[in-house]
Parts: sequence; C-alpha cells; structure tokens
Amino acid sequence: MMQIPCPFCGPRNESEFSFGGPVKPPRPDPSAVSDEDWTAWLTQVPNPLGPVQEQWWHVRGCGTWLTIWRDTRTHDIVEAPDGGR
Amino acid sequence: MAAGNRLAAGGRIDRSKPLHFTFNGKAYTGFQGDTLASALLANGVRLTARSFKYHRPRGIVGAGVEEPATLVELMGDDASGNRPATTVPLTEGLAAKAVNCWPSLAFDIGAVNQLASRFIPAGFYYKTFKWPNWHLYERPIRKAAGLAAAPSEPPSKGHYETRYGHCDVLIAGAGPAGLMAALTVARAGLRVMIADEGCEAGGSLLSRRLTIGGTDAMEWVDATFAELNAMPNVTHLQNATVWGYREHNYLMVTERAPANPSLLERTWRVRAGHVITATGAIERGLVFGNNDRPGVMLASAVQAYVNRYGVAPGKRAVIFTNNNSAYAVAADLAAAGVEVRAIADSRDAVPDEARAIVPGIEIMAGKCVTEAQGTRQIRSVAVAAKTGGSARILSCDLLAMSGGWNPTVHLWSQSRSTLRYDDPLATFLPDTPAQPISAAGAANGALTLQDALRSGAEAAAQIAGTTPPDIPDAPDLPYAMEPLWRVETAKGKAFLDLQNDVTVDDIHLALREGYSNVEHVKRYTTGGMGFDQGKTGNINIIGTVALAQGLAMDQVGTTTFRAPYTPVSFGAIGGLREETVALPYRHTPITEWNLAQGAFMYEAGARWRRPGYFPRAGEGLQEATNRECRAVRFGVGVYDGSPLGTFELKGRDVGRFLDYLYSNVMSSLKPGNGRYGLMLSDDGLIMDDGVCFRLDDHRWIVSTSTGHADAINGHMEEMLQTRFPEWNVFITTVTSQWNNATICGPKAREVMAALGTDIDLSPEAFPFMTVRDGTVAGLPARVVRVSFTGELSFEVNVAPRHMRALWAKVMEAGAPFGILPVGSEASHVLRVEKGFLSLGHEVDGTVDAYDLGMGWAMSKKKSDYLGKRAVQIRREGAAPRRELVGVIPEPDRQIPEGAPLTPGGRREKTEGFVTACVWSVVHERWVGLALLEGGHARHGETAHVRLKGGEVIPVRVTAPCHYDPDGDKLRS
Amino acid sequence: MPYDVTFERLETQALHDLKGPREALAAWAGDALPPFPDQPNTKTEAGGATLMFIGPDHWLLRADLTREGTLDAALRPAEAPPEISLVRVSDTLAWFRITGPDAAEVMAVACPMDLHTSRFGPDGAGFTEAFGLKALVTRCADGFDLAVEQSFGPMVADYLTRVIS
Amino acid sequence: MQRYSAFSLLRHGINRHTTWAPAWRSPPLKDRYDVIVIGAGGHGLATAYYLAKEHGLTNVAVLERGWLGGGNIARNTITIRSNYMRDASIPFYVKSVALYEAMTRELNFNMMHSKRSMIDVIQNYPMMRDRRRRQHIMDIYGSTYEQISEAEVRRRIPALTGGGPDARLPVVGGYVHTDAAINRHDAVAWGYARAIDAMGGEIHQQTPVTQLLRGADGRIEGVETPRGVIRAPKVAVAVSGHTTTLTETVGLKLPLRTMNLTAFVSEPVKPLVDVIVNCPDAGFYLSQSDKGSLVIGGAPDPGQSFRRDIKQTVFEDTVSAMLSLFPSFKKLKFLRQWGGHLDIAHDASPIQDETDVPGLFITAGWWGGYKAIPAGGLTLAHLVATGRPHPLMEPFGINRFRHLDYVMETGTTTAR
Repeated sequence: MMQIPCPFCGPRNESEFSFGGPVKPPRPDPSAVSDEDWTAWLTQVPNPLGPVQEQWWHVRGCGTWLTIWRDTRTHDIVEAPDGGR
Repeated sequence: MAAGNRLAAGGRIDRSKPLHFTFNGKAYTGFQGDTLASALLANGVRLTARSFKYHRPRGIVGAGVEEPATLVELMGDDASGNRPATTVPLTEGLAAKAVNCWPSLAFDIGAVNQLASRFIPAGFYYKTFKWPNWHLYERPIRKAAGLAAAPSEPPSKGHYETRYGHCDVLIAGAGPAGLMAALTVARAGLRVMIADEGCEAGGSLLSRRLTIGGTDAMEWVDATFAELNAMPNVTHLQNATVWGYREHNYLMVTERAPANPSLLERTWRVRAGHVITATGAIERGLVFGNNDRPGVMLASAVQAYVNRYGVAPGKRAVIFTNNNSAYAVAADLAAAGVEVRAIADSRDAVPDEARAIVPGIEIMAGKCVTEAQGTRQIRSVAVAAKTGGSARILSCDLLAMSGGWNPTVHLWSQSRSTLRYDDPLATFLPDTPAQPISAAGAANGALTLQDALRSGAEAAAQIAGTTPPDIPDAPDLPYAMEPLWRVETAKGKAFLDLQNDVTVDDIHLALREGYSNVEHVKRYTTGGMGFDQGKTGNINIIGTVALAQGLAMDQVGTTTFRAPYTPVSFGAIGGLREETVALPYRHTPITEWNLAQGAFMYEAGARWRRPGYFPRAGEGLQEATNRECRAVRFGVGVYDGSPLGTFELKGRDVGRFLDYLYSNVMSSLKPGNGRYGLMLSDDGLIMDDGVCFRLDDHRWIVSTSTGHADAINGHMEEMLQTRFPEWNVFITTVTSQWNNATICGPKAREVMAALGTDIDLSPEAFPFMTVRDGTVAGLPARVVRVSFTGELSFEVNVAPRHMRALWAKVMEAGAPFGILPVGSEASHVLRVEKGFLSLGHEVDGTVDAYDLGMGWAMSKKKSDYLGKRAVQIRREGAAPRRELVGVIPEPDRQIPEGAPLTPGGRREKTEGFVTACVWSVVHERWVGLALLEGGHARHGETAHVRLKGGEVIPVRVTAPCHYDPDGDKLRS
Repeated sequence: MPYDVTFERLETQALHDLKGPREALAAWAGDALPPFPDQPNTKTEAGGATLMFIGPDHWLLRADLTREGTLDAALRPAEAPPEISLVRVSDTLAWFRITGPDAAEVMAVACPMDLHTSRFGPDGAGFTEAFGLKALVTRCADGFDLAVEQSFGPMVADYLTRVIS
Repeated sequence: MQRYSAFSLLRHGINRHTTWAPAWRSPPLKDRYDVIVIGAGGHGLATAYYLAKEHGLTNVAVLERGWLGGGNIARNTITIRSNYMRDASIPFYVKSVALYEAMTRELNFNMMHSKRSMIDVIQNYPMMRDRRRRQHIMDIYGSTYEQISEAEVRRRIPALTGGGPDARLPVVGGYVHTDAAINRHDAVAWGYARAIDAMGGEIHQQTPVTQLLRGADGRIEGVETPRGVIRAPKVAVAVSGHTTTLTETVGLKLPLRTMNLTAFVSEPVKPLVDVIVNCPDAGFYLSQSDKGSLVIGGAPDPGQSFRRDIKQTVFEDTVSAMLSLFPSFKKLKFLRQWGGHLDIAHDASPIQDETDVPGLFITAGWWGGYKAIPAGGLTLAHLVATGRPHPLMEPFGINRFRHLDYVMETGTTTAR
C-alpha cells in the first residue's frame, strides 16, 4: 500500500486512488500521422525497469488527476529522472 | 505432579492458578503462565510429535516461534491446526493433540517409512509413482501429507477486525533494545507504537537471570512500561506480531488477544514514519547424528524452561555448543539443581570468561557430539574430537545445543533492505536500509545485554534527533563463537530441517544431481519450506552447501525472506469484511418496497442490488417476465431507473467536450433536447452508450449506463483535467441526487395525467428526446422522454427523499390501468425485441458502431473524436466483421445465450454467436439477436447454431429490430 | 469491553456543490456563504452553514435541510454564469454521526487517513475512504460525521453495527 | 539419460544414492550457437526441448539470468486448463493440456499431474451468462464444460459453506471443467532441463543477457552477457516480464507492460478441497497442493511493477472474498506469499512472433502462462525452426496491433 502525494490533500493511502496508466507522449493529431505511428501511440506505453511517469485519480479524495514518478522495481516515488518536477 | 519436572520454586508462572488440559486425550495440569510446551515438559512428557516424512519420534526443541518439531492441533472452541506447542498459552480446559501420526503418537504406523528411508531420499517422488499414473498414488500421499486437519467450522463466537494505525516510530519487539528505543523516542514526544509477539514483554530478559542498573532485569522492564504507558503518545501492543513489511513503510501487526472482548484477533495496518526492528535473535541448532531425538533441545529453550517456567527439562544434561552463550545456560541449570555432565565445545580454545561462570562443570574443548543415542528419549550422547577418533559416551536425558545466534532479520529483509554476511558472528546481519528502518539489539548483532540497550537507545536517538540517554549498567557474558555447520563425524541421520526431515545426505544428493543453486537445493529437498520456514535450520543448510561446494557463505546466499514472519490466521486478515459487507452494495429508496413485493433481487452492475422480476404465487421467472412485458407492450409498467449514472456538466465548452467524448455530434443540441450517443475509447472500442440533454446554454445532463458510471466519471475528469485543462467545463455527479420512476407503455400518458402534472404532456409540446422541469404528483420533478423499451415513456426524476412517495403515487395512479413494476429481466426482453444493444451482450469488446448498424452515430463532420481513427484503421483491415442481426429460431425454440453459429452447423471455427434470445410477447415466439460474420448482407438467409453435443438449430437471419421498426410507438 | 461509541444516521443535509474560482463564487454568492476556508480539507462555519474546501476550486456547502430552499434562492444555480457551477446535491450523501470515547477507534477501522488531532484538527473536513468507499469525514463535538454516497447508506449502517457489536 | 523408476531408486538406494548422475550438466559456454533461447523458465525450456525433439536443433543454448526454473514457473498457481472463449484461444490450450498430460512419460519425470477438475463457482447472473457462452464453443474444440447446480457445487466442495441465499453474492450454480489439472512446477522445469541436456542442448545459468546484438544488415547477431558475447542467427526471448527490457536494447518497442501478480499459500493441512475452485465473481481461485497447502491467487496489482511483492489491498480483497465462501478458513493460517511479474499485451492476449528485427523472436504476454508452457514451446520452436507461425499461434502475431485487430479474450484492453 503506497502513500501517494496528492497536490491538494497531501500524502494519502493508495487505496484512495484509482490507477490511471503510465503517461504516454501527447496524443498526436490523428489526421496528421501515419497509421503506423497512430497504432504505435495507441498500443505502446513506456514499460521501464525503473522510474515510470504515471497518472492516478484521487477518486476517493479531492478528485484530482495527478502525476507521479514511481520506480517499478521498488515502488518508491521518486523525482523525475531529469530531476524536474 | 506426576513426573515432577517442575522446579520447587522460581519462574514467572502463577502456582496459585492450576490449569487442567489434555494432550492426546490424557489429562494433565499446569499453571497460569505456562505454554503448552512448558506444561508438557513439567509433566515429563518427552515424546510430543512424529516427523513429517519418516515419522520419527520428536520432542520439544525450542521455546518460541522457532519450534521446528512439535506442532499440535487444538480442539474445541480453540480449534486450529499446526500450532507450535511453544506458542500456545495454557488455558483451562485446553485440548490438544499431536499432528501427523496415526493411530497414536506412541504407535505410529507411518514409522515404517523409517525402515524404507534408504529408498526415499530427497526428491524420490520425481523419479517414481509414474506407472500407471500419478492418480493411483496421489490420494494416499495427500492423506499422509498436510500435517494437521483444517478446522471444520468458523469460530463460534467473536469476530476479527482490521484497522489502520499511524505512528512516527513503530518498534517491533519489547525486549531490552526495543524498550530502550521506545523510551528514547517517546520521551522526545514522538508518536510511538511498540508491538511484541510474546505473551509478556521483556524478550530474552524473561528467560535469563540478569540485572539492569543493579536490580532484576524484569523490574526494569516493569518500570519502563510504567513510564511508557503513562504517556499519551505511546501505543503498546502485547501478544502482537509484526509479520509483514510492505512498501512505503506500511506494516502489518496482528494482536492475538485484543482488549476488546468481542474480538478474536485484530490486525493493525500501520503506516510508520520510521521502523526499528528490535526483534532479537534465534538460536540455531547443531547438526550431528540423531540430533532430532526427544531430549535434544536448543540451549536457549532449556534456559527459558528453567528460568521462566520453573521446569527442568531433564535431570542430567550435556551441553553442546560452539559459542559462549550456552555457558550461561549451564550455569542456570546448575543453579536450578540439574546435573550438568559436561559441556562439549567445538572450539579448541574456550574463553576464560565463559569458563569462569561454570565452576565445577567439565568442559570438553574441541569436542563434538557425534550422535544422540536412544529413540523415544535420549539416553546418552557420544562425544568425540572434531576430527574423529574414539567417542566417549555420556549418559544424559537432556542435550542442550547452541550453534550460535541468527539475528531475526525477517522484517528487515522483507523491507527490501540488504543483508551482509558477518564472519565473526557467522551470520547474516542488516546492511543497507531500503526504507526508513533501523535495526537494534540482537536483531542487529548486539548479542550482549549492554550492547543491546545501547543499540536501542542509539537507533532511537538518531530518529528523534536527540542525544542517546545514559545506559544503565547491565553485566552480561561477552559473546564469541566459531561456526560449526555440521559435525563431519556424525553417525546416523543428521537433520538440518527437522520439520521436513531434511538431512545432510539429502543436501549432498541434491548437489550431486545438479541441483546446485541454493534455491534448487531448497526446492528439491524441501529444506526450509515447512511451517517454521526454517527459522533454526536454514543457515545450516547454507553452511552445508557452502562446505560441499567450497564457497563462501555469501556466495551461496540466503533464500528470500517473505511475509509472514509467523503464520497468521486468514480471519485476522479478512477482518470484519464478511457476509453482507464482503463487498459493497447499493440500494435505491424503493428496495424495501421491492422486497415487500417478493421481488427476486440480484446484483446487476456497479454493486446495485435490483429486482430481476416480481413473481406472483406459482410463477417462475418466465411467467413473471412475460406478464411484466405484456404490461409494458399492451398497458403500462414502471421501472426504477435510479442507478443510471447521471452527471451535470456546466460551462461554455461542454458542447465541444461532449463532441470529443461521443462519436456523434452533441454540440448542436438545442436547450430542452437530448440525443443518444456512443462513447468510444481511443482504441475505437465502445465504452458506453448514453444520453445527453441540454438544459440551457451552459448546463447539460449526461447519463451513462449503470455499470460504467464510475469509469465514465473518471474518463471525463481525465480528459478534462489532463487534456483540456483550459476548457470551461465543470462535472458534478448527480446519480444519487435524482431517482426516477420510468413509466412506460401505451397508457403511460394516461398514468402521467392521473398523477397530475403542470407539464403539457402532448406529443407536440413534449416530444420524444426532450426534457421538462415541473411538478408531478405535487413533487418537484424533471421529466425526460427517453425510452429503453421502445414504448412511450416518461422518466420521472425526483430527489431520492421523494422517491418512495412518487413510487406509491405511481402505483396508485396506475392501478386503474393495470400498472405493474418491471424488473431487469423484462427490461432485457423488451430491449431485445426492439433490437436495442446492451453492453456485455452485443458489445463484447470486438464490435464497432458499424457492426451494430449504428454507423449514423459515427460523425463524418467532426475531424476528430475519441476512437475515430482507430475505427477507420480497423475497418480497412481484411478481418471479417461480425455484425448485429436478428435471429428467428426455426423451429421455434429457445437458444441458449452465447451459443455459437458455425457454417452449416458444422464442427468448425465459429462465425458468430447468439447474444440474446427471449420470448417475445408481441410475436408469441422466441426471437434473438446475434453477431454474425457479414450479417448485414445475410438478412433472409438461414444460419446455424451449434450446441454442445452437436445439436444444430437453424435460425432465420433478420434485421435486429423485431418490433416497431419505424419507432412510431416510442415517439407517440 | 466493546467500543464505547454510539452512531446514528443523520437526516438529509442541505448540500450545494460549488465549483469555480473562489473570487467568482464569492462575487456571485458571497453573502450566502460562510467565509472561504483557506486550507485544503478544512471547513468554516457561519450562520448555521458550513463551507468545506474539498478539492481544487471545489467547495461543499452544508446546512440544515430546512435551509435548503433559502440557500437555493440565494445561490440561484440555474442563473449562475458559466465561470462557476452550483449544483444542489443534498440527496447524494448519507450521513452518520459517530460519537463517544472510542469514536476514533471506530474511525480507524473504517478509514485509512490519520485522524490524530495533530493531523486532522477541529476544522478538518475532507474526502477520504471509509469501508472502501469514498467518504466525507468531518469532526463534530465528541466525534466524527461520516458521509457516503447515499445508495451505500444501508451498507455503511450494516458495517458500523458490526464494528461496535 | 539415467532412467528414473521405482526399480532405479532401489538400486541406487543400495549404493546410498551415491551413483545418481546429474540431471543436467554445466557444459562450457561456446561463443556461437544455432539458436539462443533467453530464459530458462517454462516457456524457454519448452522451446529448447521442442527445437531438439521436433526439429533436430540441438546446437542450442538456453541462457538464464538466475537459476533454471526460477522465473514465473516458480511463482505461479500451477493451474492447467483450456476453458477459454474464443476460436483463437481454445484449440491452443486444448493442445497444451494434452501435452501436459503426456509429459510424465515423455520426460520420464513425475510431473505429479493431477487431473482433478476445476469448478467455476458462479455467484451472479451476468457471470453465468459469460460462462454459459463458453460451453458450446469449447465443445467444438473438444474441451469440456458442464453446468452444475448449486447443490452439486456444494457436494463436490464440502468446505464451501458460505454464499448461502442471504449472502452478499449467493452461489447460483457452477461449471465444471474436467480437463483442468495441477501439477508440480519444479518437475516441469527440471524434467525439461534433463531432457534438453540428454538431447545435447545446453543450459547456462547465472548468465544474464545485458544486450541484444544486431548486425549491420539489421538482423539479430547474438547477445552480450557478462560471460562474453555469444552469437547466433536466431534468438528467442522467453523472459516473461522482462521482454521489453531486452527488446529495447535494440530499439524495439512492443505493446507490453509488466504487471505483478501475487499468490499465497496456507499452512499444510489434511485433504480439504479436491478440485480447483475458481470464483470469478468473488475474484479468487484456489487449489490444494499434494503437500496440503492451499494455493490461492487473486487479481493483479494496479500499475506496472517489477517488484515481486504483494499489495496488501489486493491480498485483503482476495482473503475476504475467500472467507465469504469458505468461512471455516478463518482459522486456517496464511503461511507464505510471493509475487511474479508477467507482461500483458495491449489486448491481454499473448504475442508470439518474429519481430521487426529479423531472427529475433518473442513469446510474451502470457497472462496465466503456466498452462501454456508445452504448447507455447511447441509453437515457438516451430516458428524459430521453420520461420512460419504454427497454425495454433497464427492469431497471435504482432501485426494484429498494426491493424488494431485485437484478440479480445477478456473483452477489454489494458488501456490503463
């Protein structure tokens, strides 16, 4: 049971959140990309052995969709790999 | 007392409170404060168990959770199996029996396995039992395995509970290090929780004769707790095991005897800022011939029985050790009047400080016990030089062994923190923490009292940011040891894992056969995989492997420590979540009315418990459903549509937001009007179907299917917050702000009129797919003209506080028209007759809007919306599409839902399946819907259903709508 | 002894869901509202109404049901400008009041949030989880108010009965 | 290969078991093979076995990061079954079940294959519909699925005393899948390893692949390991959970994500449950191993994970679901838990194909892949040896994602 930092509520139990998937690149303009690029965007997500950026919905709290970096090896919530955020 | 092993005085038992108990049917007496094990030893019971594989006689070996040999089954109210006798507190009337022996402990038939033991080495079952097949052997083997029987009943009274807990510091273990740590952090004002697995706090101090600050160590324990318990920031849980260490410092603690008498056990899920593991250390055994015979015990256990329980586990003892700590045991035995024949010490040089505390006891340095002699009880031991040579036989009835100490690193390791092998202590010690965790005391390798106290204080002071307090004077024998993984000159079976009967020979066999990784060794021999999870034996297995392979200990490595530290009852994990609250459930306000009508209720999506149908006397599902359907088609019915997901959307950008979410255009709707639409995922799969109504320029109502309401809420918020944060849209869930009674059927308008309303009900003033606010039956209402049945319908929405009143008035006003309540089953029939799709039936994750004949819902005008591009790409592919059609079974009979359609009804790849088949009250025959390859072009053809067993049913393929295809009825 | 608490189901409370920039809400309905709380998940009270700060640009106004009509009239949800959203949601929540010396113990069975006074003070008010459901928790005299989606009311009553029995 | 039998046990027993040969050797690592299989788990070992047995390819090295049989094959709930819903899936699993049934004799190693039926306990009408749908299509492919009454469910599972008429989810009936079995996972790994070794294949443990190597022509060339570069014109990746970790070393992206699935066992007890019990509405399944432990599994954790641990929430959900049907298990004790990571494809169906890197093959997305081991190995060996997909695996090629032509066994994508 992780403790997820909500920007509004502060750290809360993972059970208050609903997993929203890893963050993908921005959605391309579907009329401006090839079929191949579009299907790749649709079906492929980052799957790193290490930090992954992902979304969670604070559904049982304030309702915020938030983003964290989480290390998939340890479940530690970490800073972004580039030190940002 | 019969056998008289109880010492005349001493111990922490209450001799004024005798307790009666039975073991294997025989009656005994013990005292308050005893464990089952101490009481059995006090009564002179030495043979207490049979081993798992060879059914060898076994006795009590340990004094706590490490016990590898004596598991018992408790009966009566306490019924539970596989309990180490050393962890069962004695209670009045306790009834216990040994596990795994038949017909009795003394005469155990399985013991014939001992004779065959030469032919059933490790892994033997992989090599045999193959002919003719495993089933021939499986049943007797299953019976022989499995230790105790499972309790056949749940507890007859009381319940379990789980709860949350929060603290700045969680301390596991209330021995000297844990208490010193607790005192230090509690005085600094931190919120502290201290949990200890014993019946009594004190840890090792309970079993040893030591002083702290010049007084008896247990007095220090009492004084410390007096101070701690007076502080509001301290929570003390005794009889409570910290058994699981999860991510983000989330730990599981189970109390076995909570103060609340309604509770059997209680599990705390604790979020701790920091954790201190002060979990002590477990003594390891020594590996020599017949080291499993009753009377061979861990030295620390012998010490516990003598000092804590006032029991002499034997009359004549030999000590076998490789370290100093057993000398204190020898001294304690001697002080209690037990004869100590000799101390065999595998070390050539015995430290003087150890010698000093056992004056008058023979010390045999550089010597090992090679063999214990005697079967049901040791009679003597053979002692020889480490390198071999002639043995000296010492008669004795007790052998106290000590192979050194293993810090209890289970929690540390569970937290993903690393271990390192320590040469001086010949054991694995905590190394790098992976979470906010510290180890203190013996659990961190501080194996003398003074060191343990200091280590607890220092770990705590570091967390609290204070200076460590002064440590009281606590004299103890310094610890030193030399590893001895096995006695090489051992005679007879030398056990590494008593519980699973794993011997040194088994390990060597595994290595010989190529099972060389320690994980292979463990799995091939089952060493360390028993109920005790190898608490005393694992390190000796690693040592034996290291010796055989010429590797260092840390090259062999440990096997993984996994939760739980000790077994936990499932009840304590499930807690209160049982029976009706095992899963959430939802009611609408008229649930009670439904039940009073005798409705058959079941869950139908999103945890709503809803009426399936309303049977009258003598009616089954089909009759009741037909009656309800006829009411709707020919008269009037009413349906509780409250569970539909409902959202109020507000803002300037709602129109374009809905255009993005739905495949059709919503933004063009005029106030007061609504439209049915499909919501697709970006994969082009249908997520939901629903209806949008525009109330005014900026306010909209979106309704979703019941089952997807929560998911669609999340989806809308995600799109809004992450993709269009600058758009002016607010979403408010109003599912439970509006309940509705949907009045449907040709006479619906008459019922509405009879209810009384200020809304003009004429089709011109209030056409299909419009919404009006007003009053109905004197209640404020929002009335919507939608239809899920194909009939004229008025969905009358009111606040839930008015729902019961509305329902009663509808039933009353509808009575002259024969109104009937309609359940989910009739709704299903009505929508199938009409060819309306249902998520989960026709929409099963493979079809798109075109397949469903709803290409009109796929906007051509909008350049982009979710799913548009994916549907285009998929339709450009060559894969044949399964399309929605109607099916008429010929001959007229019911087709099971889901029945496949195959070409010509042959036994080959399917070309579709029947999604639904219902008795149509308008056609008075069975009609259905199906997904069929190329179905749109096959209207009028015959397709074939193939049932299990080969029965083929021809069906005529039609358009999906079996009733009122032009929609005159629903628009009327 | 078993937990020393009582729980009762409260009647429907007047509730209005308010969304949008605080300034815009204050401009539209300021007189009808208690002062806006500054800290997330806290509440303010004035004139028998409670205003809770429950999410980004998101407030919940609670009052006795008898004041629902007055508040509706003051807030004029249907006429509000598009910058803000005001929706009457009185019926969406079922309320329970848990009071007594062991109220915090019972809450700890239901709720994973740390409700220690140092973390959740007298003005605490916010959504969290209770019995696995989304729940609004506020402090009241000698205990807590707990509100869940109205349709789950019977289940929570069932659960609370089990906790205290 | 030394034959195993009761007689050989007696013979070697007389020699105090000092005459047993190693089940497999540790040959020196060569720098070139015809085929490299990465991963000595179930699928990797099965692939190497069938490469030798069916295609005569024995110049094959199976490279294993840790110890053979230590991947997901050591971390699953050993359930073997074929009760699927789609034409694409059923025949494949029917084949796999048949191969498992023959495995003890074929490998001369006791798999302890216990064909004991799986009973799906149904507690809701929508689920009954889902299961009803399967029975007719399964029959087409020779897999068995029979509806039984609630009373029959209780007769066959006497410990199932919960789920009565007043329960939160009352038991309404069941389905029996008689082909279902459990067996011994270690035996599968060791039996294959011994057979591969006997036919001349090599298994190299403690040999992690750190990098796939591509030639100038874009073809796969081999792999890099701490023990050096090993070359082969064909490389098959069978490393559940770590597929993308490896393929990304040659810039190949796949529609896979790695999830953690946990399982746990009870203390060993005398025979208590004779069938495999699956409760789709409650969300758990269990069976009792021959050693007496109940082996219990539930839902996957939310989010991607390479951490082999248990989520307390998922664990509690599973336990309370189990107790609602088996209330007497409250006093049974939880003994051990573990997690395994597996990769799930975007449509939650497996992927077995040659990738865009010629010569590089993957077998991945095995969600519940234990039951697929023998057939998955058979089909991958066919693909690697012949360059053509095995007919049973044709629907599971990677190109389906280019046309968004998903194989929707579960009716959902893993969009989250």
